[in-house]
Amino acid sequence: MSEQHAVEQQGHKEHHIVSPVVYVVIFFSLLVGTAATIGASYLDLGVWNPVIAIAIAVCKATLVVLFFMHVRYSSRLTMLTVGAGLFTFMALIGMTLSDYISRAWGRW
Amino acid sequence: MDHISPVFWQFLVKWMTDFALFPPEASKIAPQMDALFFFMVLVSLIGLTIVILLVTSFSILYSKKRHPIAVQIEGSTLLEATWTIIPLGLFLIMFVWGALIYFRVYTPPANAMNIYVVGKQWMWKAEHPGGQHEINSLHVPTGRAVQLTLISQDVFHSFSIPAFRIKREAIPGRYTTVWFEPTTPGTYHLFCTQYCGTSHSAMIGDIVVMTPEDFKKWQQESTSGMSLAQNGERLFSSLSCNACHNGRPDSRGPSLANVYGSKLTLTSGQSATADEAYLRESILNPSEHVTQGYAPIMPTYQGQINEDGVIALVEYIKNLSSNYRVEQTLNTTGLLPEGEGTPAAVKQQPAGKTPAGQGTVKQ
Amino acid sequence: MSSTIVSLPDQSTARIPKTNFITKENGILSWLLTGDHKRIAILYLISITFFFFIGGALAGLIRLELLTPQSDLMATDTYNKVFTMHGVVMIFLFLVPSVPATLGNFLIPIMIGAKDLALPKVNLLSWYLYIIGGILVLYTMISGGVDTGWTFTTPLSTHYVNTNVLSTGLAVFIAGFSSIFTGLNFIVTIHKMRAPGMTWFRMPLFVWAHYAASILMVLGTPVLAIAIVLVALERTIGIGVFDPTKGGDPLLFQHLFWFYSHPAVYIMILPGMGVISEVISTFSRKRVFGYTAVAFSSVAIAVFGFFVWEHHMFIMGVSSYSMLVFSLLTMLVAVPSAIKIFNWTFTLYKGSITFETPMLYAFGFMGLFTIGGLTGVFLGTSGTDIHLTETYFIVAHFHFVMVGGMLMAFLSGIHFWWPKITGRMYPEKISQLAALVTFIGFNFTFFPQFILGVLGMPRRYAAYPPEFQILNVFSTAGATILGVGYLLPILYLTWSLKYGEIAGNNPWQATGLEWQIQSPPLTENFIELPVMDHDAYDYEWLERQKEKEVTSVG
Amino acid sequence: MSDSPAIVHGAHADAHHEHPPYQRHHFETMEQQVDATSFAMWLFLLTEIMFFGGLFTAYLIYRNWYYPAFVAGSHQLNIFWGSLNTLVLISSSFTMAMGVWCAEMRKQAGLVLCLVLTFVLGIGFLGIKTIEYKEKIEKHHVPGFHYSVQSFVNPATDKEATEAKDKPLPLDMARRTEVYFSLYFAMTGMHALHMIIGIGILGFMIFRARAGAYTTGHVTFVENFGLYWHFVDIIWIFLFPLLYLISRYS
Repeated sequence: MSEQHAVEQQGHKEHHIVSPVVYVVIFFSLLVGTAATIGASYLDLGVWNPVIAIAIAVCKATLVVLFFMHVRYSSRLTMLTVGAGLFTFMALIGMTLSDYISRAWGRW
Repeated sequence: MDHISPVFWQFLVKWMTDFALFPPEASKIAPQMDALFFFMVLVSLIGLTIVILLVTSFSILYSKKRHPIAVQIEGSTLLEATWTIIPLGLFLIMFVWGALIYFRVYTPPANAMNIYVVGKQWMWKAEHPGGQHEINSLHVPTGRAVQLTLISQDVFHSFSIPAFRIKREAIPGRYTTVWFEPTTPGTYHLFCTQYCGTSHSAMIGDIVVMTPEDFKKWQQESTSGMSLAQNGERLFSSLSCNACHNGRPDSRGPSLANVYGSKLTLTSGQSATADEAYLRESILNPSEHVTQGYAPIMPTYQGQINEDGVIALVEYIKNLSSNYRVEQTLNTTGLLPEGEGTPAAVKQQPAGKTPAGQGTVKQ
Repeated sequence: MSSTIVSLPDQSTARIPKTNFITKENGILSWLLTGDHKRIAILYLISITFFFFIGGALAGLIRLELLTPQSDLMATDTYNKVFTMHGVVMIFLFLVPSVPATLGNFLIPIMIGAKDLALPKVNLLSWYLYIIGGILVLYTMISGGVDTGWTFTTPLSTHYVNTNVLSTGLAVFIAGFSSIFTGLNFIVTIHKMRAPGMTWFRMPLFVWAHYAASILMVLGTPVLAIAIVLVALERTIGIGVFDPTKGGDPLLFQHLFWFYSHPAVYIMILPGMGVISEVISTFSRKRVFGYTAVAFSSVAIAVFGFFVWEHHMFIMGVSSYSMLVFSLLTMLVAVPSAIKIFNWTFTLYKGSITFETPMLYAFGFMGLFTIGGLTGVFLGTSGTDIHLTETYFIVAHFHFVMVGGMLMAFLSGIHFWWPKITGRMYPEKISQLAALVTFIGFNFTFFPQFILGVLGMPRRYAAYPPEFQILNVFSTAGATILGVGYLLPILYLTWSLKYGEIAGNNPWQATGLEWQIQSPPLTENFIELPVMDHDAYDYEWLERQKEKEVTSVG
Repeated sequence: MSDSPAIVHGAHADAHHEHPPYQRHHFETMEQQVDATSFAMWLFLLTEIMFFGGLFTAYLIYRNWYYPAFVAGSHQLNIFWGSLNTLVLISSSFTMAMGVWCAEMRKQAGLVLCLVLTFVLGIGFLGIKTIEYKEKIEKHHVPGFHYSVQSFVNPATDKEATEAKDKPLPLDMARRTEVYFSLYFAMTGMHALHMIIGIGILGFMIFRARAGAYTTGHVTFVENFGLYWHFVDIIWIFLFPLLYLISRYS
């Protein structure tokens, strides 16, 4: 019935080769990120300390995922896969914490 | 055949007399829970009947003999929406109804009579405030809300009374509570329903529900002579708690009189209600439960008192309304420890001195 | 008009095709080193059948012990070991791989028009992992068993038993990776290996169901793996993640464990649902009613399945607020199952129904799974869960879902695709009898357990109060019938390997791609890469196809 | 979904046209094979995320429960070694990425060099980890029977604790440092296990790369291994601040 589905076809996808310059830039960004994490941990920022540490780590991880792991140049499916992983990861952490956080609310 | 039939007959007679299809309803919550249960049974039966009726009638009407050529049908959004929304609605009713009962079962009323239950491999130990100890049985009066404060000394256990329709796990390291109000005198099953090792199936007992008069009589007959709080008082002085928690103006620990149920402000700035769980935690993990204005000098008593001992202490502190007797014991025993209030004072005492070897961990 | 759709070739002339995946190569090594998904499916079929009968024997022992109120047949710790091994074997070595690793392995590539799974070597690896897991379980059994229950509850499993927790844990860990690799392989295959024209909504629902189950395998199983690793570390070197005396929270283990083990229930049942979709459509000669709804309900079950695990812990002292969230989500996950049941029912409507063995098993599935699913709602409802959990009600509930649901579906699928796998028909009459015996025996065995549960009889009890005996005797009597029901198929199916009628390509006149090729199939499945130009379950296409053949031959 | 397999038009299996030698028989095109294997690798990484997910969940809960113990435990870790290890691992990730590039550009010598560098850096990481573990063993900070809370109840006796100006922890909280070290060893141990597996595969790859296996246009294996190696790197990027850098300012 749906012929357009059958015909649907991607053009011959060019295998993207990332230039070494990008790798070098990312490498140095990661080093800067590491220095920033260490530096930030020596400042007393109260509740923001872990937040900043995690934020920097997330940025670094994103750089690695996007460039070293080529997700930026990959298909939607790969991005979807990464997304699904993060979603389930957050489900595990979030739903488990829902118990731990709200235990304190009541005496039950 | 001759020697089989008497055996068979025996079984038959026993089964006829011992046979039950539904457990007795012996608590106030039981009829409420059963109402929901029967509602769900009804819904399930209707649902099942619909499915079975449809399947059988379709099978008959549209069998190949009667209906040789199938008619292709794509589907029907209306029908599908119907059997999405109706079950969803019914399930949501069950969810709300069930949650109401859940909260009722696990929220004890304020005036409930509290009994502590310690689960250990493989027995239940109940401690009444009056000092009555029971193993694998529990005596309760009718017409009175009874709260159980449960804890396990080793693995997960589960305190289940089918006739009351209640069940609660006893967890190592944390108090859990459940409550019930028995309505019918009699003896009912107590089961441990969480698998807990070799003799799991032997961790059973009797729940004896008595009229209030009988219960009073039982209480008098089976008291050990010393109430749980008195037991706790002994421990309180033998562990030198009174050295700091004595209510004197210069004391190093806060006064514990009337502390139960009060709202405390901790050094961390958080506030906490001093309930049983809080009292237990502040004995075992004191550094996180320091009241504002006091130094975190209290040593931990983890490893020095077992759960029975903690229970006695908690019960004692719960009932402490003035520091008069604390100071009295302080003056008479003269057990004013020097230094950091180390448990050395405890160790010097022979274990046998504490009443019935209770409370402290055997050295 | 005959009352069967079976159309077999003329038995006097028909032959099993000379070249097929079974005859292609000979020798034991050609099997043990094969990359052919069909051969691996056969290897799985043999091994899970072996473990099914071990688990079944253990179940028999359990039922025998429970014949009398006292623990007289065996000591309580023996009983504990027996039910633990029964759980471990049945769940990790039978139910989880049952339909996916056998029928799924065999059929998914063919159904989507591929020559093999995307990663044949990984597929073989996952069978070897399964076997290593199985051997470790057997080793555990021989060297003294384990008595933690299949749930490995801490701190019981970490500090309070001195049986073979480590070897069992390792077995579950390894078998878990076998299941991860199977799921991973399916997802890749379904995404990347579909034949031209095989769009997502032209795939058979069997494939959809496996896709959903595979997501759960890939994302859920590793959490079980890490939970087991932590238990092992706690047992061996004494780390303190779950140990309350060191400040750990034993409930955390429950969270991690059930994060996998609740979705695991869907891993087990979803492929079974896929089988039922195929069977019901074929034997009522009709497209599945509301194809998209059934497809999406599989995916919905997979997604929601991740958000309901805490309903196993309602009475364990979790927070009441989070109980509300999980209980509500549990109600939501029940809905897609209800949708499926009604959609299958209405597939029958205006169909042209015949009652061969696979269809009988499918009917059994629908009835028993409806009961199993509805009683699940009793347990997801927080109020009634208090009374019913940890009793025989739970036991009956999940046996209705797993045995009444999954095993019925498995047997239905095995009968349905037996002609495809072996090229020969199973004997129809005796298999119909077996289906009936299974159904009756099943209800006798497990229905009394609902009543026992309501009465309050706790699960995992070697001894019980005498007033529960009559129902237990019923249950054990039923188990004997059930045992016969399971023994019959293995006998007549083995018999049929040699003496069964030649099935031909498409004995059921079914529409799936697997029925358009020879049986047993070639190693490459297709001589020519198929092009899918019609929807799944398009019986009119099949008619046209047959006419074409007739005219071209004529 | 727009990822229906990109199969050549006509869809007739003209199985007889030229296939590269590394194309497996059941794939229609080389592109399908590359796509499928790389997708499979991503799915495998998904399971790895969930595997570590359990540990991160535990970490989050206990860090909130026993924050002072986590601070004190974290101060026991050597920030120099930790930072150096981060550097080493990021560098190895970089060399790995360069290795993939070399393979794609068919530079055999470059590929071998990059793989060897990655290999050496990986070994270096494990070496430093060994130094750290050894110190923990000597100080009885490995959870279990020999665990000692000395450094925490009496920080004056401990070099790291003195340097970090730790205040003595009350005994009950000091005992909770065992939970911290349990997680430390579980998390870094699982990470190190992944490193060891990775290094093993690297060794095999160097061997094969010298024979020119990956520089003929078929780079899937190198690429997929790269994904794995970067993933292990990412785990460390999170472990480092979570374990080493808790409240360093005090």
